[in-house]
Amino acid sequence: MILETLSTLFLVLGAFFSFTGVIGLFKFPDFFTRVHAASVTDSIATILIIFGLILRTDFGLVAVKLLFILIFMLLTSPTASHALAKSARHGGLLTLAETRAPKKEDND
Amino acid sequence: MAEFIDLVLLGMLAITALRVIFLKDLFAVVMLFGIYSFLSALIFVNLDAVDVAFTEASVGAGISTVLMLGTLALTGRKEKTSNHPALLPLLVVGVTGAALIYGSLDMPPFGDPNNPAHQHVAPRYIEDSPQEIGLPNMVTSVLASYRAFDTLGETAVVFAAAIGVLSLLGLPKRDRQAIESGLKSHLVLRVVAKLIIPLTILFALYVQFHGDYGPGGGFQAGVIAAAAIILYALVLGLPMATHVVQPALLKTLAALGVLIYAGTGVANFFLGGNFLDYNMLASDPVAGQHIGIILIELGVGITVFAAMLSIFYAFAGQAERTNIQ
Amino acid sequence: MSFIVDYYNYWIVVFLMMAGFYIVISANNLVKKIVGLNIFQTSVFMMYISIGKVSGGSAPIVAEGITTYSNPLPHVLILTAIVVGVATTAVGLALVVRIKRAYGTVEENEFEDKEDLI
Amino acid sequence: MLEQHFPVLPIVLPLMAAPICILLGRSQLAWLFATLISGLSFFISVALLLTTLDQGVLSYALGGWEPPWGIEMRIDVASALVLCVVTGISSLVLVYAKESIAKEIDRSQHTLFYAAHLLCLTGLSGILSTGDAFNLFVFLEISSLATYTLVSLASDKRCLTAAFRYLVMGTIGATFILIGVGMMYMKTGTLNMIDLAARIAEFDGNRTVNTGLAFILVGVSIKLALFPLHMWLPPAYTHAPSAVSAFLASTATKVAVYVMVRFIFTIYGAEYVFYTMSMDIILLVLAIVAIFKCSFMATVQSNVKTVLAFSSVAQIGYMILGISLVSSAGLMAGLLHIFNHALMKGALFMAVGAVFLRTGSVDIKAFQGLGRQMPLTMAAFAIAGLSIIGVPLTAGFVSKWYLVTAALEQQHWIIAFLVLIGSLFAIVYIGRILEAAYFQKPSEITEEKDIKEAPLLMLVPMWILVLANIYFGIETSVSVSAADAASQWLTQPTATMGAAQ
Repeated sequence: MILETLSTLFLVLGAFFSFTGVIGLFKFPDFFTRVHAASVTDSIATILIIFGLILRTDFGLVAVKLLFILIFMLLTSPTASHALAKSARHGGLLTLAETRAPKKEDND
Repeated sequence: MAEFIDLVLLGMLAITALRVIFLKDLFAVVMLFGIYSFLSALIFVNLDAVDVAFTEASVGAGISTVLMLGTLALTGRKEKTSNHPALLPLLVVGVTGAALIYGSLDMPPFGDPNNPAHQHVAPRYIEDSPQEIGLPNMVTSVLASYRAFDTLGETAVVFAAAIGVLSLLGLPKRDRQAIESGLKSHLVLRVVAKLIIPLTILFALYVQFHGDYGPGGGFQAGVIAAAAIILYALVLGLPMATHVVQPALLKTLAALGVLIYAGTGVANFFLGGNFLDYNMLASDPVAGQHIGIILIELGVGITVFAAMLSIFYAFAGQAERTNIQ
Repeated sequence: MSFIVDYYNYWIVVFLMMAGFYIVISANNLVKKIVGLNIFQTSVFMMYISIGKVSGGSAPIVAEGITTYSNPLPHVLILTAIVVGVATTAVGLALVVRIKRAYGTVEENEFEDKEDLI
Repeated sequence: MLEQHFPVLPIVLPLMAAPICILLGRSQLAWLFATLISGLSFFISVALLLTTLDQGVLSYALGGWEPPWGIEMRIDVASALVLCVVTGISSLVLVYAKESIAKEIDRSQHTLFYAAHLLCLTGLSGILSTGDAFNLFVFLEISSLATYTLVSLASDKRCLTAAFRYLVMGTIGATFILIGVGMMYMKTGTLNMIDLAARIAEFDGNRTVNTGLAFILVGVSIKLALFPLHMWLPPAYTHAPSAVSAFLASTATKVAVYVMVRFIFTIYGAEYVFYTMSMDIILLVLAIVAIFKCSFMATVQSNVKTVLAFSSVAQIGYMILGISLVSSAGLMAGLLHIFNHALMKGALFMAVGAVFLRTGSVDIKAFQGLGRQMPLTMAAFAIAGLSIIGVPLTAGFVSKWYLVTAALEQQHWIIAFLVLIGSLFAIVYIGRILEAAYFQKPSEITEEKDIKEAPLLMLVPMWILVLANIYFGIETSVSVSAADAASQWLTQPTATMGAAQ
């Protein structure tokens, strides 16, 4: 009973964080902030949801598999965000501050 | 509840498909296609087709998308506006769609256990296959034994595709000077990739040999193993990858896989059974079935791995060539 | 009302099929045509999987305490069909790459004017 | 001991030979091996035809699982007859291919060519032998994928767009067939053809079953290039390598016609398709339009391969015409024309390939004066051309004769008349080429070169087909009795078919 309540709490929290991530993805002004929003919330949401799910299993093989998935996600997802941001930077994309800064100089 | 999830996912699919129609940026189109595949994989899970979902996620969303992106790198990412009159396609689609809706009016209700499809043929697979084949995964039983000839055809299709792509694009040469063309500056990526690639191959082996008990099998395993090498090629560069897994070897492997499969079938001729009748492979029919299924799944896995990887090599070799020029 | 509940799945799938079919025959860019073909085929796969669903059933892998299983046969057919689909896609894309190299374009209207394709 | 496995061998032999060709790696070895395997399949097919003429039907349960749970190979006279055509033409084309592809295909791709050819043969034999609707789709896709590859192997860049168009159209057709099979499965719960037939007979005017039929017919029509869905065919046959054109023109579309016959007669039942759904009117009109429109198109082309490609579409019209006459005689004429047309189109495309080998062009100008420079090739072309027109003592005459008789039998005077008018067009388009070859001076394309006769390896298969044209034009008993037995078998009610087992 306690486990179930705890698990529900985790799942709802996880869903909430994913949701904020999505809002960030849409509302943030430039590429880097958007990647930031998506990747940070993604990690915490994954942790919460998988823990929530583990609490619902009978702690056997399924729980171990879920843990494996968690480790895998924690390895790959930030790496993917990192690679995205880095190649965007490499490709010449500027951050918001940088794009504004030279404009001011032009005006001056 | 399942119906509600189904409806939401279908709605998302519809939006994705509509977006694809109107977008002119092909890069976005391909990405949306990847999303479309993942969403349909979710629908497959929701409709109890876990094996299909697994395949769709690894093939539709994985391999197809990678190949499409590889093609876009060579052909440019903008679709030009067409001056085709859009009326005729609309008319054709309208008529076809109307015919389908008309046909759907007499369809058996969705999910009803009394539908003809669930009353004839299929019950035997559900009730008897665990005894006749001895495997808990009915999909594997049907795929590898009852309808093994379809699967042999499927392997032949993959082999034919590999032949087609090789004849069109050719394989990259191996003995070229190994230039470091990978993502050298991406240190994090390289470290993580090196961590993940062995795990992926391990997972592929698990899927290959655990397919009898859970979702998975030769096809999915082959694709996952190929994906591991593709990741290697993406991060460390194609020349490095061709050093590890040589293109010529792949050609041999693809051919061998088909031969293993068909050879298993032919072996039964000489043991007194029909083509692909594994009952003869051991003294006990169920044991024979098991041996047969492991063998043919191995054949499928090898061919799919080799074919998918050589197709990727062919595309990547083209991209590399244009980069150098 | 039960009418809609019985068929909504098939109708949306028909819509998806037609969206894919429309992309195939109206798109000007060859890569987009291939994407359309894939969407068309994936939607047909969904129709098959819908046929196999049994309400209240579970995935066709024998497990304790489960009595109703969904129909495994459509799953097997679609596994095969997915593979056929990716094989066609690979050959089609390889052709696109070669066409780009030979003609310098992958837009249908651009080379149809130059070449008498009949 | 292997005799009991004959129904599956024409599929398994080329399927296993294809990867072995890749492993062999050398062009010469692969050629020899592929030809041997194809020839072996031909002999097995002939044995199957003799057995089926004798015993009716052969059923082979794959994996030992009895139908409808497992997949069944089901060979009757109709499938064995077309199987003989396909494997026989394949063997001859392979013999012919050695010299032909040496010029047209890059040397490094020869083994790939042989492997793709064998896979195509696998697919076609599979379509012909299988008794399972979904299995048919799988084999259709094997043969199609191999065909796209074969078409795109030519050195002319236009083969690429032709192959792409073929791929898109072919995949749409296959997907339509998949939709149709799905609808049938939904209503019946089975995929085995005989089982399907028994269960579909219980539905009368069911909307899902009708739509399934419509989708299958449209899908197959794309594959067999029925007017107006034929637009992929002329470019594909024109730009493919000559050996590939010869093989495809005489087999691929014929197999698609067979698929249509199978679905109409075995699964749905002729009565249902023709009387309840009135499909015969639609097919009849399309067939006649195809004959006239495409025969006319053939008369105005300057590329000889395009002429022959359009002629193929028109000839497919004759086959469909025979089927849509809704009689045993009409169906028999259609099946006979499948057989005879394979003989003549194979010979014609081989002759054109030989001309291309020597002159480097297939434009009608290249044919000017060739009657003297390549007498044997042009004689073969002339005889096969006369066969297309339907001159007596050739195979073409026999099938046209039976077609006209079948039409007259049902008092369709106009149709009989239209068939004869259609032959006039054939006189025009074949006549133009023959006139150029025999009555015109060599053009600038051929003038300076020293044009030699085609090599022996090309002439022999070409002349085997030409002689077969004459043989089956005079000694008609073999082909006619086989086609007759096949049509008798197909038009009988399906219920007795199951019992005959």
